Amino acid sequence: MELFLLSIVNGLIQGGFFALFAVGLVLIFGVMGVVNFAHGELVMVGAFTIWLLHAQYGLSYIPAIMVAIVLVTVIGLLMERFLFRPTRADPLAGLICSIGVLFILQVVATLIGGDGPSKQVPPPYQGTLVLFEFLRIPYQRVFSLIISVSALGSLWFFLTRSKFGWALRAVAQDREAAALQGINTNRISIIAIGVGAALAGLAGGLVAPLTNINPHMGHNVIITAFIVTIVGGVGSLSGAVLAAVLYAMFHTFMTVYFGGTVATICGLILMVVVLIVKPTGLMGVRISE
Amino acid sequence: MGISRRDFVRTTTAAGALVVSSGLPSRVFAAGQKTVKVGMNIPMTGDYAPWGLPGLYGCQIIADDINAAGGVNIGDDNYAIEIVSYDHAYDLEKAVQGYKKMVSEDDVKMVMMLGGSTVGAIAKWAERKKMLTTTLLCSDITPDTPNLIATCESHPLYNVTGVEWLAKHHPEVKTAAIVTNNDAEYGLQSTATYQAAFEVAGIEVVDVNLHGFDVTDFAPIVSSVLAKKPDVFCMATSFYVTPLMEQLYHQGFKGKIISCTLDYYDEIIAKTSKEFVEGTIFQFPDFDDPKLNESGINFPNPGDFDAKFRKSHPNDWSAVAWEYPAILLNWIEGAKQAGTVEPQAVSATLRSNKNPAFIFGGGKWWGKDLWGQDNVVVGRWPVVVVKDGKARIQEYGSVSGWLDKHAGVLTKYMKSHGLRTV
Amino acid sequence: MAILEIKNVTKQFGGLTALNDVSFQVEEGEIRGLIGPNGAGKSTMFKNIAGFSIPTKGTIVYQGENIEGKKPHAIAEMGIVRTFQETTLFQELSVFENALVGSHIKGRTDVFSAILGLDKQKQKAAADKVRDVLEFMGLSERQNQLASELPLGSQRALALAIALVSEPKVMLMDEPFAGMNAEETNHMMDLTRKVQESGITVVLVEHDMKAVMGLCHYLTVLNFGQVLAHGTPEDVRNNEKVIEAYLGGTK
Amino acid sequence: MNNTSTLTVQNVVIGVILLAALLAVPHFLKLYHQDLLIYLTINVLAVCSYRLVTLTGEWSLIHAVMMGVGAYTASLLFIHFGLDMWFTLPLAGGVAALVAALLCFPLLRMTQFYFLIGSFAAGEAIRLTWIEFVGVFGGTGGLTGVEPPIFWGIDFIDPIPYYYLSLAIVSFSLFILYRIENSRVGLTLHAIHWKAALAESVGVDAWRYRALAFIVGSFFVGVAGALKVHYLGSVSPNQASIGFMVFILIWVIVGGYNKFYGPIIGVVVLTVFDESIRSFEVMRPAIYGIVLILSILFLPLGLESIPGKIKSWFGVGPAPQDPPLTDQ
Repeated sequence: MELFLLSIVNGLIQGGFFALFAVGLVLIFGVMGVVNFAHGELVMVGAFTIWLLHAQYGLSYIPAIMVAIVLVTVIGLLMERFLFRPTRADPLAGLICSIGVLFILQVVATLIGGDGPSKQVPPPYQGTLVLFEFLRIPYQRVFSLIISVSALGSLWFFLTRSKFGWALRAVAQDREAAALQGINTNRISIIAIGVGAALAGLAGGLVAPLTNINPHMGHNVIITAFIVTIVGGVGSLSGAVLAAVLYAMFHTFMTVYFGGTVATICGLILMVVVLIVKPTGLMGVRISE
Repeated sequence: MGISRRDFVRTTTAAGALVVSSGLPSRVFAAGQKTVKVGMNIPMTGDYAPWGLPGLYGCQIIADDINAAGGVNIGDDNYAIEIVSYDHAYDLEKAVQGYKKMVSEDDVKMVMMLGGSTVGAIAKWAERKKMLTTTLLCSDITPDTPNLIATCESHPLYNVTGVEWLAKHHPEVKTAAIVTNNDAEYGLQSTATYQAAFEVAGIEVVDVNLHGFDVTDFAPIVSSVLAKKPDVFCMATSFYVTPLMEQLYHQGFKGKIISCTLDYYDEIIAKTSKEFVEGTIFQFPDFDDPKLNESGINFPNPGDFDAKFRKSHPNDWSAVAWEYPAILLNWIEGAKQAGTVEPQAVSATLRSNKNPAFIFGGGKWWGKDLWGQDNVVVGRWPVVVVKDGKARIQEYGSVSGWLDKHAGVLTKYMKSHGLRTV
Repeated sequence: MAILEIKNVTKQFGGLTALNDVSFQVEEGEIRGLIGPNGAGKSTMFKNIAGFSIPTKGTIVYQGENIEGKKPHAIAEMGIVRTFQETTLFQELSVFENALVGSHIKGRTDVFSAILGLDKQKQKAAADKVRDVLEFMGLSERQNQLASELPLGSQRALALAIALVSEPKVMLMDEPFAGMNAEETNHMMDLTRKVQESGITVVLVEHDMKAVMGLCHYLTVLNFGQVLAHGTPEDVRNNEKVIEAYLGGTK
Repeated sequence: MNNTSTLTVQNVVIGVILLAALLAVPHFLKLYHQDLLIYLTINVLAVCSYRLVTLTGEWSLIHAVMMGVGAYTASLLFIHFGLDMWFTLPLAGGVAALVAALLCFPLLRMTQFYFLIGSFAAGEAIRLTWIEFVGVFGGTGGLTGVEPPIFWGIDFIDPIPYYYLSLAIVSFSLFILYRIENSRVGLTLHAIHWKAALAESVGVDAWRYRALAFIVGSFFVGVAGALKVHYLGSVSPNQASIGFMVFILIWVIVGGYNKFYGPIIGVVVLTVFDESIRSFEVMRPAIYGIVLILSILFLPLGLESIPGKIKSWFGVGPAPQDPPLTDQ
């Protein structure tokens, strides 16, 4: 029972983190039709920024996160303008371009941080929140849960309440129809990748004190993001959030009760099963015939 | 700090270029001096770089020292030592290509490697070219690899000494749980060894938790292991020690911790607390440890080496920083005795020595029972414990002594994980 | 005798009913027009007959056999071939290759015969058939051009040629006259008649009333997914309900 | 498709020169580059077989794993049954084809993005199986000790004989792939790519043809995997990682996937390029990335389209069109 409660908390924290980057991936895919293979590297750049500015040069954590978000957003916008927009007619070209970006970002990180061991960032919030003797949550994780939930909440507010949010969802559903209705699809693409990249930067900033930071860390991130995206439904943001939490819970509980490797294999099988049974994912909409 | 090291990597790897590092003295060769090339076919980029690159830095320090002192006399000749490195990035194809290049084109006399699948891949070539090759993982040795030796690190055998020490000094511990990455080269080998050591020590293993290399969050893993209430938390890994320690700290683990390595333990202390890390048992000493100055240690001036290394590469110390140098020194001794640098002669001389000069002393050749060749040097191995925020050797356990009595138990556990035994 | 019988077909997507209890029969050898305002369900009907979509309720009987639920390629093999709205061609292939794809049913081969060249005989027969049809369609001179390089009229003719090469019994033509000028329309009408005269039953969905009235023997009018009227062009032209539907909807 | 392969004097001369060059090239290289040449030759088969899979317009991410399936099959047959390469090669292809055939049922229900990700997931699941079952597949360390044959007194462990052997096997495989593409089967695959619905409307069973391309492509990449493992001597799960898959994808796309020889140009040019910037070591992936992006932006049809572009600049040929890589 204790383990069960603890696992729920762990799953929630992990789910919030998964959701942050999966939502970005879905947003970019939904609006631009591009599979951004470099999305994991955007998270990595966010984490590296924290390591460099906070752990190495002593900038406070929150400003460092701000810088990480801005930096990653700028990278995202540059990708949109110079890579995805010219190759819009062709999703595969966009994918290959994003692989090119992936290589470049990894090398930049290696040049800055060196090839040596994984980087560590001491947690800015020391100490542990002890709810019960068996339910102990480090403040760092509490912080990251609060921030990711509020970021996702604001995103939801933005998407449902603002004009841009409405336009963005319209473009994600049907780009041509949206363009016919006078929506500036270029501007919407910029917003989509801007928001997606900013969330990735934030995710990197939040995960930095919790994990090993190295130039190749984006690999695991993107695989998880793919699984979450597929399970949630490729075009659906709420699906992505739901899937992120469900998958994090699934993975956490599988890990706790059956071990890590089994959890990963089962995760992949789950994804294939979802693809077979409901190719559009849990919340995905059927793409018109 | 990144830049100088980067330049260094670049120059050393450029098309297997000759490494004449920053130390100018090495250029002042004695008249008529020859050069002997020693190869390092290791990962210098990618995930495995931490188990390659620091070794190259270490060997460079040793080679520079020797060359500055006028080289080494082998037979009738005086030799300068040249390190030839190749970055295989832990890729099989590149490892084989780099190996063949070293042996066929660069004319090296010995090749040092990390071990694992990359050594498996080159093993055939080591035999074909009769090239003396070293590994840090003695499980790489097979009945078909007479030219492959492990003269320094005997991963994973040394882990038994830590468990032995733990059982002796903490008789109250009854149960242990093992966590490791699920790979046949590192994690499973260590797990089998720890299981054997715990069985011998009378400690019950209540959980073996294997995970993949894709874990981003260790919280659930640690929670599930701690739910089994082990007295000892054992990390049969080198890859994820820091995040595991962090989770143990946050989840309030109060028991004993034992690990293969505790690289960068100061970072772990920074992420947890000094009190928490205190008393953690592992197997790899810092080289400023006073106990390394005792007699019987076959490494010249460990403290001096440590200082030099940390001065030139302040953030890169890992266990391999002294292991490859120890192998290099061992080889030089062998070549001196053989009176030649030719691989077969050096190999024969090294192996004919019943009491090889093992870095921590007490060495003897072993391995036939488990892997089919007596090509591993086992001897004393340090048990290191964090005391007052500093890693300190507590005692030298005897790997060979343990193996004499309990090799059968080890074989049993190796088999249970599907690992190769003779 | 009816070659194609549509019996009480209903098709629903989500909450929308695109076809509601539609029944009609197509006689062998006729040119049947399927008309109606936009959104009346004509194309949906086509998709259901050709197997690209499955009716929610009802049956579709072809030569006495229920074909509902069969895959498009299986239905094509039975002799029902459709053409597509707008111009659907293999733009990147030549005119000849386009038509050659049409000969799939007779000319297909397995991979081993393909490698070893055991299917030469068969391929020669297919190529001859293609040449005949291109000749028939007046496309012979253009056979080495890319499909994308053809003028609109010829593209439509090629689409027809692809279908013809497969030797269908029933041809479903989806708006073959859309976007054509008067001259092209006349040419296309001639071609359609030639197709029908060669013994193929034609069912066509079309907005161009001049073409429909001049070409079809019999018309079925759909409105809001239901059959509004049946009859000869003359009957339909004078049907009050039809006039109302068209005036209320598009022209 | 209906090719008129004329045996002109020009073609014969070009063919002879090419053959002579292929036969002569290893004699001018040192061991290191001879090895590279062998891997390059094998990778040519990997990219060309991948192109067959993509002819229907579906891009998979499982091809590298299929190469691994071939390599593991060959290794297991060699290690446990002592089968020589002459037997392991076709069997490796066969097992890869069989695995592909089984995977058709779940995977070919999907298209486009879903197929891409679905194939990736299936591949990862296979790869994790190799890691998980240590006793059979050797875990992360993989399998070692595979050897090339000794035949007619020639030890094929030497690079030059092995190069000739692989050249022969790869050329033969390419010939078969070429025949398939230029037959009616190839025409049907192209037709499915450009307009699947139109092809189906005249009786093409698109599912069967997509399955056929997937299975035959997997067969040949399985052969390539076996060919590689018999020279390299070992196989590990790492070799079939997404990293190598990405390289296959890059080679095909940068080379130009519209023509049969496009991927060959891609793999040859990029391998030579990659080796030529080896001295940049850590910078290498970034240089690669920049070249990749530039070639996508400025040469969307791949390197293969350069001669055509040059011709059109001088007004000799038609301006090349830039169709998208995938259907909309």
